[in-house]
Amino acid sequence: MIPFLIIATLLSLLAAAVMAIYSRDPAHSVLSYMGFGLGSTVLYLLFSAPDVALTEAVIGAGVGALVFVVALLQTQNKEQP
Amino acid sequence: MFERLGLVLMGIGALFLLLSALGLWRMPDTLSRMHASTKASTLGILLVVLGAVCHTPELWFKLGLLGLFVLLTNPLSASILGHSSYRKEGFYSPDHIDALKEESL
Amino acid sequence: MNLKRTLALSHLLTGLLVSVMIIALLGTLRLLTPPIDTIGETLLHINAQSTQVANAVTSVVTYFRGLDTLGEVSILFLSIFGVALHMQHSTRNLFGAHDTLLQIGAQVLFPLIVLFGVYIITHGHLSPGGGFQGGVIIASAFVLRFLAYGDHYEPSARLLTLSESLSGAGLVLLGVLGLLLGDRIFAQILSLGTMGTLLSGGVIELVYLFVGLKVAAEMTLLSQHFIKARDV
Amino acid sequence: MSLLYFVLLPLLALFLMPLYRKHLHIISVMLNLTLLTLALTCTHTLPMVERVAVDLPFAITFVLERASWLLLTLFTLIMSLVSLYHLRYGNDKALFVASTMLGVGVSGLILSHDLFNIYIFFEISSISAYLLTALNQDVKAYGGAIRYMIVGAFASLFLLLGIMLIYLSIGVLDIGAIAERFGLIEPRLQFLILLSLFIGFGIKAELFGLNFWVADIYQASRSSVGSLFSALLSKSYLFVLFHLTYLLHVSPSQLFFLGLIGALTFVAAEFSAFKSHESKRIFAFSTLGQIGIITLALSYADAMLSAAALMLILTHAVAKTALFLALDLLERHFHSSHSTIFARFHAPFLMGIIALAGLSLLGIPPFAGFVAKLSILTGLASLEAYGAVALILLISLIEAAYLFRLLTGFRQGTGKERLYVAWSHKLLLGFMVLLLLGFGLMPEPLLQLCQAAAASMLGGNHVPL
Repeated sequence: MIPFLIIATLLSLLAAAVMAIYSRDPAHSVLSYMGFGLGSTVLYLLFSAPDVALTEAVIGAGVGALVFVVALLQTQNKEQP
Repeated sequence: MFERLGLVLMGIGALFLLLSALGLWRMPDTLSRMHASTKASTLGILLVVLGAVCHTPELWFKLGLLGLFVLLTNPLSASILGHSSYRKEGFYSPDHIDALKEESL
Repeated sequence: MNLKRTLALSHLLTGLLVSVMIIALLGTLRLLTPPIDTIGETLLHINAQSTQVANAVTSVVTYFRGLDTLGEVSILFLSIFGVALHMQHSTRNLFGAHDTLLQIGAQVLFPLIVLFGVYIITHGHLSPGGGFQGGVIIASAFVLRFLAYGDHYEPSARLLTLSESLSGAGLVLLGVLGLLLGDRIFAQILSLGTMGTLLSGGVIELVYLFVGLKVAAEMTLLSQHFIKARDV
Repeated sequence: MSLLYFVLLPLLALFLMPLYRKHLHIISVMLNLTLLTLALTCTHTLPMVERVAVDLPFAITFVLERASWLLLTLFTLIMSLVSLYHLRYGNDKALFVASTMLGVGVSGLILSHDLFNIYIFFEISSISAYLLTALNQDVKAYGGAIRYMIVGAFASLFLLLGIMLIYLSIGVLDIGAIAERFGLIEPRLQFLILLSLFIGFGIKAELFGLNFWVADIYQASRSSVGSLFSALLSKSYLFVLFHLTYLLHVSPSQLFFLGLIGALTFVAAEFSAFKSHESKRIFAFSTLGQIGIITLALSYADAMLSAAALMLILTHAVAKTALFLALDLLERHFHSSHSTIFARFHAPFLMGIIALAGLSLLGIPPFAGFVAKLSILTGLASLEAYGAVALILLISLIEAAYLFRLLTGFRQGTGKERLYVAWSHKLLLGFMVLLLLGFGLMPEPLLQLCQAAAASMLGGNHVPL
């Protein structure tokens, strides 16, 4: 069961990473990035590292995404003054 | 006995979560998608929490806090999402009544 | 050097990196005979003897490798100082929403989130969590207020900087005290207590407390700088 | 006396910053002088070994032996000189934070004997270097800092890859323990580890092929920052690289490869210096050239040559600091560092400083640079590496050509514009040149120190487990 879950999580991580790179709308990229963070949280949990998982959930999916969202808003403001 | 009940409750909760995800996938526009996702997922998560309490009763305090937190945040974020979605694109209404227009947003 | 050349260069470097990593992974999969199992056992043994901390990860992070943690805290300090230096002229808030529901929600949730962060920090030696995670959680409560109140919410930057600096100094002083009173950095100058209770672990808990306070203040400052940045 | 004070004291000074925010420049001077005194008091108790927290295999070990002591003293000396130089320019928070952190980073790099801890200090020094590059807060500075950051990210990725492979295969991070068990690793994996460590440190130590970014960084940053970069940053990475190389007993062919890289660095850098017309670029490339010679000399793993290389590190650091600080005075006055500015002013003192330090850089007799270069050449000759001797002599001609071009630029425009130099700066720069002159006239004590250092560096300075 666990190996299967690990492989499934890895595949979804791959999908999220590819989507983050290739999606046209930057907002979708940020969303995929957040998905990537959540996926890696699950992966760390599966590898029984709850400390790392907690850090990844808070920093990777939370603060990291916030920085991207802010950057996105700033650049959009620039485009339409 | 209680363990069995907890598992059943968790299963029902997971089913609700699946339904909400399905609704998110199938519904046509933002507001109806939110209709599907928020209510069903709130109920689903609460059922899962309840099931967990039945499964391992010694965690009741933490799980209760979790449920409270979900109850506080989920409707709030849904309302914010709805507001911003309305401000961006309005909503479809066949008889052209827009009650939100009178409110100052 | 123009942008195009820089980009081409970075693509080249990325290609190099990826190929080396793939080769490395393929190589390691076949070549490795890991001795890792023995390390975990030794570590748990040492941990049970010397620190009385239920969460062995915590004792590695704060005690065995306390110096690394100190270094990481100063890296964080340095990067946030850099951000603050180059974004310090804040003019207006990016999120100017005046949503009453959000404001009330933020008011209700703020103490709860801070409480949760404090819990994560103080229970770092018992359960997963600790200073870094709890600090970021506390900072997220402040981010919520930034989002809800827009321009009307300004936490005192002076207080934030002061708490950040003083908690960092407290961390270093703890190390120096260990050197002076004990024989090595972060030496156990407090009583250890019994494993599994809230007041166990001696210095380790204090280290996480300082780290948590510092990270919370730093992350709040960072998000404030990002959200209230002038037009770049 | 604990070695950790070299890390803890600056950090404490940094975190207590809000208490004395108006007097940062004074605190900086006091801090650096204290550290210099501490480093000097360690002379009689070498070698020193200190463990952090637990015992091996999880311990972080700090080791101060002859070689790292020499570098530590040099670093604290340079830091003190630079902070004394900035005393006149008043309170600069960003400079204080970044330079103090840089000091923490480089001292940790040379003191620490734990690979992951070295990585932490690597990151600290890198991030403070980015901050130092962006100190001027203009477009050029930001461009340079971002480029530096991208390159630095690659360096740390490769370094982490190497560290990960080592930890996965032998399960220890202490350098001494790694040296004992490194032979057990499969040879192909060994090669991969060495390659990634080489790329990681080579990018930061500004070696050939990995140094395309250096001149831009120096040009984007202030000149006084350039002195920190060329005297502290690249030297510490080079030290760690060769420290690891000697400890891990790399094969002769890999050492030859390193020597080749050094020679290539030397040739390419001196040619680029000859071609450029911006004084900061010229000095940046000349730093690269010196790093090339040092790499070449160290790659022979020979006691005499390594001593000579250490001597070159010392003299080059002092000479470059003097040069860059003099350049900084010019730059503050003219807001440009193109070499044409040399023709526009009349400042016999600065001209003298630049000329004398340049002569030491070139290796002209009464200066310490001469002793260093001569002992490198004799060392190479005693190993019958006549090709390398010829190369160094030949390329030194190019070095001479561009340095003299710079100096004749000086002479042409006498008397146009007077440049006032404060007496404290005169004292400081004069002290550095006198240091070079003194060690050039009486090289024996310094040479002995360098020989002892080289012996301890080559002897593997094994920490007993």
